[in-house]
Amino acid sequence: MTTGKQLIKGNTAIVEAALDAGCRFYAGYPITPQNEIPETMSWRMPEEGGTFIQAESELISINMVFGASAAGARAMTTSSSPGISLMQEGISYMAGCELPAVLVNVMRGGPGLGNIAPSQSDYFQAVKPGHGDFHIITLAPHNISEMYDYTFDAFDLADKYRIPVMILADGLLGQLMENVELDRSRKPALLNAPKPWALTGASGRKGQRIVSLLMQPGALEKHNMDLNEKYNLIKKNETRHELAGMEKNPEYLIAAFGTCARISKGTMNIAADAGIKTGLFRPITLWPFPYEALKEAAKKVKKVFVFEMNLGQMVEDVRLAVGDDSKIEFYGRPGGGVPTAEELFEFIRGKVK
Amino acid sequence: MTTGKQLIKGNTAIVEAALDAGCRFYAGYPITPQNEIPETMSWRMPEEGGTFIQAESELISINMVFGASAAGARAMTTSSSPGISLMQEGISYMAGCELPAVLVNVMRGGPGLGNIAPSQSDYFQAVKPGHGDFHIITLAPHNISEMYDYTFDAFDLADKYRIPVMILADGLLGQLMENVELDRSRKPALLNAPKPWALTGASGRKGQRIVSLLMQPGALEKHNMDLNEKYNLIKKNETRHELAGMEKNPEYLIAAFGTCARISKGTMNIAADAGIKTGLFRPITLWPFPYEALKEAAKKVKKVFVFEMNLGQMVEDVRLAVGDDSKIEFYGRPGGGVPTAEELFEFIRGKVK
Amino acid sequence: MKKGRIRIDEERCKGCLLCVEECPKNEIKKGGKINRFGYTFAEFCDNGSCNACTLCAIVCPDCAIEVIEITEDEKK
Amino acid sequence: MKKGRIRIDEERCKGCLLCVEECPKNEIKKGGKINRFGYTFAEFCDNGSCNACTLCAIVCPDCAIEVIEITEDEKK
Amino acid sequence: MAEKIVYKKPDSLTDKIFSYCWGCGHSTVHKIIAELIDELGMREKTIAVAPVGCAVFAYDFWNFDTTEAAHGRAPVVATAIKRVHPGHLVFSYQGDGDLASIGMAEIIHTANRGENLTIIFINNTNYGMTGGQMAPTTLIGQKTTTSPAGRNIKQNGYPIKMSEMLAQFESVKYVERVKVTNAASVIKAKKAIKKGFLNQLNGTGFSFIEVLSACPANWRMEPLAAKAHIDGVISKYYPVGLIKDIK
Amino acid sequence: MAEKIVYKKPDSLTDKIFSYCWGCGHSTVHKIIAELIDELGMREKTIAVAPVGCAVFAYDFWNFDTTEAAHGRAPVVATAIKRVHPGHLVFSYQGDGDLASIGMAEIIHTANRGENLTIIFINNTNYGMTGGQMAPTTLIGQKTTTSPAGRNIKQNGYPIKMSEMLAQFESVKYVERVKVTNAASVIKAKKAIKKGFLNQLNGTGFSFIEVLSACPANWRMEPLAAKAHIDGVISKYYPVGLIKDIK
Amino acid sequence: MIEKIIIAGSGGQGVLTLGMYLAQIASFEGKNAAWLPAYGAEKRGGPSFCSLIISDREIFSPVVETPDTLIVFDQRALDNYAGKAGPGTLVIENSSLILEDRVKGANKLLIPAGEIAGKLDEIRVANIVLAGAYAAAKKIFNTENAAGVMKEMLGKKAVKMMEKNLAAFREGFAFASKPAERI
Amino acid sequence: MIEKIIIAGSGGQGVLTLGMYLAQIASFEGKNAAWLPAYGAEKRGGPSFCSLIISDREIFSPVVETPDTLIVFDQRALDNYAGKAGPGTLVIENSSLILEDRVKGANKLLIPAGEIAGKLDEIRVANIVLAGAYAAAKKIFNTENAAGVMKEMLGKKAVKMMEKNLAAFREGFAFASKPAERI
Ligand SMILES: Cc1ncc(C[n+]2csc(CCOP(=O)(O)OP(=O)(O)O)c2C)c(N)n1
Ligand SMILES: Cc1ncc(C[n+]2csc(CCOP(=O)(O)OP(=O)(O)O)c2C)c(N)n1
Ligand code: SF4
Ligand code: SF4
Ligand code: SF4
Ligand code: SF4
Repeated sequence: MTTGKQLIKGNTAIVEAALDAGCRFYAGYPITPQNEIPETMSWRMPEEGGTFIQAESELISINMVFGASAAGARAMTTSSSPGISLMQEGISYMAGCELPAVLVNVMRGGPGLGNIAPSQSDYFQAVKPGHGDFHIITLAPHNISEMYDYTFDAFDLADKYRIPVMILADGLLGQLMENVELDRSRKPALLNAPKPWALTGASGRKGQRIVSLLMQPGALEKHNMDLNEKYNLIKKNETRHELAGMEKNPEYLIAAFGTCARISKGTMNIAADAGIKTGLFRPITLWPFPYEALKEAAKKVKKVFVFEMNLGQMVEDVRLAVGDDSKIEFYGRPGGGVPTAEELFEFIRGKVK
Repeated sequence: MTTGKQLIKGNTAIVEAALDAGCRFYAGYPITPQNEIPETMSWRMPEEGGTFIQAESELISINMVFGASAAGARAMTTSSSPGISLMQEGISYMAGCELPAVLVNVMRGGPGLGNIAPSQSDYFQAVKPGHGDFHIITLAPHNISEMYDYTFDAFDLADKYRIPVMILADGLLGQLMENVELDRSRKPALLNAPKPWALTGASGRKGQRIVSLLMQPGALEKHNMDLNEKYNLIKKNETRHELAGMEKNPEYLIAAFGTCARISKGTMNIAADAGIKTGLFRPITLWPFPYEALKEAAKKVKKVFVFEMNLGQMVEDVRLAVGDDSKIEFYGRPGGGVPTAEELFEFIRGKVK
Repeated sequence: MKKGRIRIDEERCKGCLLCVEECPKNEIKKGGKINRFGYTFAEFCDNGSCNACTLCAIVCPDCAIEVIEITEDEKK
Repeated sequence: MKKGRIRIDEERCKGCLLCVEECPKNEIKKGGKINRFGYTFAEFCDNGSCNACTLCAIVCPDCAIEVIEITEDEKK
Repeated sequence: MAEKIVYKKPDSLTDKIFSYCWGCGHSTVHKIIAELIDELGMREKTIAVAPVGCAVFAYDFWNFDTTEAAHGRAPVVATAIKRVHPGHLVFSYQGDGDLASIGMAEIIHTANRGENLTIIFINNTNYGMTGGQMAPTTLIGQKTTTSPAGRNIKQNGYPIKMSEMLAQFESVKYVERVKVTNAASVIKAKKAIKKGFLNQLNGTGFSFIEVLSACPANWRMEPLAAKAHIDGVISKYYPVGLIKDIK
Repeated sequence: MAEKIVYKKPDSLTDKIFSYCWGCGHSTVHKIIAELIDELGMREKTIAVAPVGCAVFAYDFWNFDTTEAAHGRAPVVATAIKRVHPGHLVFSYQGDGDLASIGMAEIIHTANRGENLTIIFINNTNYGMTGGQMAPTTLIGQKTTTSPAGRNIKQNGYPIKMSEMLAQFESVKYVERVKVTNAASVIKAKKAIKKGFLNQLNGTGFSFIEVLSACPANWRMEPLAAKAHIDGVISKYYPVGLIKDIK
Repeated sequence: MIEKIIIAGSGGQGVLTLGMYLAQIASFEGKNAAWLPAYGAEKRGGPSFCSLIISDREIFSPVVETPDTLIVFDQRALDNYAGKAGPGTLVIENSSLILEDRVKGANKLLIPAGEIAGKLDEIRVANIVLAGAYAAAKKIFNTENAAGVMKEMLGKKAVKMMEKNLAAFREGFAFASKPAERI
Repeated sequence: MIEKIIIAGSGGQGVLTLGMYLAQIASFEGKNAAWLPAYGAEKRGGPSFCSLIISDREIFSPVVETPDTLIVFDQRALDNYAGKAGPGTLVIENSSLILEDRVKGANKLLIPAGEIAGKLDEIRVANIVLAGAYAAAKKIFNTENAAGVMKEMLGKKAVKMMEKNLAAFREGFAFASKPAERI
């Protein structure tokens, strides 16, 4: 081949990233549009000497991941929207028990059974999951390289903070094949870092426990406070975003994540051709949301256009960041509708003239 | 008895309200602190000629409620935090299928198993449930009369808009007994309103269906748009709040819901004694959140104090309403901590001097 | 002996050939034409031996076969 | 015949009396005192018939009984 | 000479062409259910619960009331409907992924409670709709998209025999396994489902009919080969016939 | 004269006093498990999975590694742990609400996969922790806080016999039902659990031990009455003894 | 007026019932009452606890931090809750089950409620003995009402139980009315 | 350059493989490629569809609304996608399975790919016949590369299948190179 590029599907990229990151436990249940992940895992994981289990439900998937993580393994599960809803209790338990793991949601249209088209309508559930005061880190890739890179990084992040990390993708990113050059030479930084909290047998020590139940008066409150400190640390250290086109002092900013962000990049070109300068703010971590960076960027523009494949979810975080609703214009396509770059441009043009 | 007042427990008030509202199907699974609900239902429901089923899990509860509602019955289930997480898929299906029902969350401390103390840490999950673009109406009572009244009203609201309605209570409101005078003479307005969409057998007509799966291109997007119109109508018609103490032109506003709101009323008295005038903004519907009313109220004060029994959830909606973060001061107790009126007052005093 | 014939709905037939295998009289065969879904639908041979036994219709998954019984007005 | 005695942990004992029912020698009885959890704990009678059979300890749910076997140094 | 139509599409089917693959067992079972509803005169008093699986589209084809249920939860949805409308004919129709995998708890508790329901269980030994993944019913050695080397006892255990398992419950009144590979077996299958419906109508209680059903698409077989596979292989592991019948 | 301690608290127990009610079967079973872990010399290579139920506090008492599991999910948590540490002794310990109600799918699929695990199932015919509600194991006619008129077959079905049901699965190697009402039965129970542990250590596979266990608090009985209730009533419906044993 | 009460003991002693009984009397007398139990994980023998606020104004915060009255049924309850007693708190102790008194200060009423109930041949009415003692000590109720409410609460059981309960109340009341007994 | 392609047919015809094949050639030639399948609910016999964008710039939106080239395998595909063809769209139809042509306008290539493949005794290579036709019509690839990529993609199957595939490609290419065949 003349280029080092390889044609790879988003779902496959996630599998390879997990294996490269040292994930050796995968449990998952079929659901469109992410079936290639369990299907590929079913033979790739044994090749790498790890455990693949086709769980009999998403409840079983997430609770197996709980167990594998408690035992010290790097573990992952993947699903799509309805399946992720079924994992909410398990995710809350993992957060309470401070167990690292990587969860992937290849979103489809909802609510209910909905359809299997790409969608971003689980933003809310991703950034505000489960019951109780907790957070998980959520990363939103917008191309196939990032499906690989973010999944790879997610395992280190999870171990570093003992926290579940979610990759929030969608049917388009899962099914899309792009020819990309993956850097597969990286080594996961924390793969061999000790996990003194993990259950490996009480060798030379007292028995230890993984628990989220804290019944002593004040104990749970303290635990929540400790978790909150960790969350603040993550906010400080790990908040990530991409800011594009600001060098041209644009009058307008587009805020979008994932698939909508990549389409918006096309929109920027169209707008530039039409003489409208736009910048793009793309949150990479949806939690922690890059409020500060967006606030700064928004100060420099007249308007912030928020584009989502839903009826307005991230826009709430954008509003919290920007603080001035009159600056914000939202356009969203729910239920599996994927906007075109042209369509988004038309929306912008309608609002700026 | 000299007063018409009766000593009644919050959980029991919910049962009686449901029965008075014509609820004739209840399925529920035990979980503290709401066990009195299924326990009382187990004999009260048969007395009223309805169906009580002790579901074998919360998944079964919610899906039984789905079925009963699809069949045209007024149906309810109740649980506490972890159990509500398990219902997220089912709630999303009900929203997608536009099925009315009443769901009760008697919140406890989280995440995970947490503890069984009162908490408000499921605000996020209540107002942003499940996968997909949808909403449910959420009502937050703050005393035992309201445990009755809001539950009673919830059934009509649910039928009126074909939407699940959640009562968001907590362990304190569930376990508390107060002597209250319940107005049990009310008749549920829509109990006998026809439900032409319900499955009752295709008598004299074609078969009809209850579905959330819409695979035809554009069909789900249209469905989402239709749902959104309904949501806008609900926002317009049903947004409810209580505003107290504004007649004295207070300098400060407290924003709190449920248990925290009732405690805040004590704080208002203490503050008044100390010469600090405060008002109280209490959202009754958490979704739809009374943004406009809060915005107006906030304009009249120097600061808005947000009190929650969590680490800051409703405060995001308060910030969206108020639009000026410098005005907002948040104090929260997570993990089952219940603040005292004095404690909240100390916080206020610390911020205003 | 009864006489009969069948009508195969060309749109519904998916050409699975279960009816062909079922028919005791070999009265059905794989056809030569495709329908708008791309299926090569089955054809009734009409060799006169069909006795309206309905076995083909019973086995047809797609409800593509209607069976008609033909009765002579006067018995001989 | 073996000789023995038992030690009942007054804090652990909840007074369920399973040991009393179990002891073949009637060497355990319901006590008269309560512990700090409010339980009326069991008492060893010490009538000299205990043979360290351990049945009481085996049945005790709360691990409140320790059984001690007493061996005479020289056998007679 | 007079012509009489002796076999035609039943009224309880809509005109919509089945969206299932050629030779798919779902089509056959949909058809016989519709015929039975016609024959029993119950079209106006039937409420069906569709699964998540290929048959999620059942409501496109049946001309009686039908609801969706979340994946695996059809039996409890049906339970609630039946308790609300005890005089109606209520049944759930579920695939093996839906019923035997994610829906295991629901079917067992429903059976154990002895709900007066009829359950139609379509066993095609894989997950049809999502592309042929392994199911709890997948045969030993069977290659699927998630068992590319064949189902392996050590990793995945033995194929679950739902009928035999449910028949153990005292509250379960009738269990039969049938297939729909030729006209004779279709007639038997129809008889079994009819019995399941009648049991419900006369209050006998919980009935369970398992249908061995072809999935030519995911088995990567032509329909006739798929039929032969059921007759020759699948029904060896899952023998057809009456398993339990209590009055 | 020499004194020798012939029975004492095992090392695998912490010093914490059991928080269970007087005469509660959990205490007894916790104790014999700890004794066995001592006897097998496995304290440093054991990982236990506690349920949600009264025994959620097991980790306060066992001095070996223990994790919580969400209500009913202990068997799949244990499965993952065992797959990650195949050389360790891994068991789940679950009540009847946990295992037979909300956790039905998990126990069945784990059993059917034939995971090399030991499951200890504490059957006290009700939900202890939440205040004595009806469980799938509640006896016919038994009054509980959610069956105030007694469990009724028509509404709730028959009490589920988990042991008999699981023994049907080919991958299940050993099933025994025991009780812990007197010293003799405690000794038998201990032997059964030991066999379950040894089966795992020598790779035989899935073992399931059901323990009939007293819940004096919710039965509203004194411990001696509760013991008699097991011997006289409960073990009539749930007979103790070996149910399945395959090498 | 506002009266905040904490009642603590163990399961089976009638701790919650005592709280509810006092709440019912208050309600009958036209006051507001807010009763809140602790619902622990342990059952019989485990700790049992409730709090009660009686007031003629609206009760906002139903949680009692510093009680006006603390009623303890046994040693463990005393161990756990003695710390809640402030300088103004009246502590009523069921001395029958107290091994070691921990409360310093003057405002204390020790009453052998268990023994008194035992003498009535009904150990279960010890809680009502304490109710009587409370009524005498705090004088916020009309004792006539206490009897009426008791009958109402007993419902069908009144036929069998009313007499013993009434006697228990009276004994408690009488005991607490003797000034000498208060330390 | 940017080239947007829609390929439609039915399951089993090699629709997705054709798209991937063209994407691989583009990638080999240093271009960017974005391939996207439709993943419907129906399997064999059901509709099959993919889109492909080839560009020497970054591809932002992988969804093709108006294709530069539309390749249809059968009548149903034509029925469903004819509407997507704009005035500038080249429509390549497998005339072997077309009953009724619906496309108006000049830019159209009808090729009996099924029959050509049939003559090669391997009906499964009809998709490669269409690939050849596409290559000839659009001339964005070097045909040498097409052969190299084909070998790579076939992998172990190349031994058995390379020849037939190559022949199919050539036949398609040759057919489409004859100007007369284009309508
Ligand atoms: C909660 C959830 N998990 C997974 C899916 C994806 N899904 C749809 S159908 C199906 C399996 C269907 O298989 P089966 O029940 O055997 O029916 P068949 O399609 O073979 O008739 C799955 C896993 C889903 N829709 N919801
Ligand atoms: C998802 C969820 N549902 C319900 C509960 C409440 N809950 C805690 S323990 C329990 C039942 C315990 O009963 P069992 O398993 O029989 O154990 P026991 O307490 O009798 O030992 C329940 C329902 C919970 N914690 N989580
Ligand atoms: S059985 Fe039906 S679908 Fe199959 S070939 Fe015959 S007519 Fe066509
Ligand atoms: S060891 Fe045996 S004899 Fe001694 S007290 Fe215990 S049961 Fe009785
Ligand atoms: S995939 Fe299988 S089960 Fe689904 S319609 Fe096709 S043949 Fe039938
Ligand atoms: S409630 Fe029952 S199971 Fe729980 S500790 Fe008490 S006796 Fe044991």
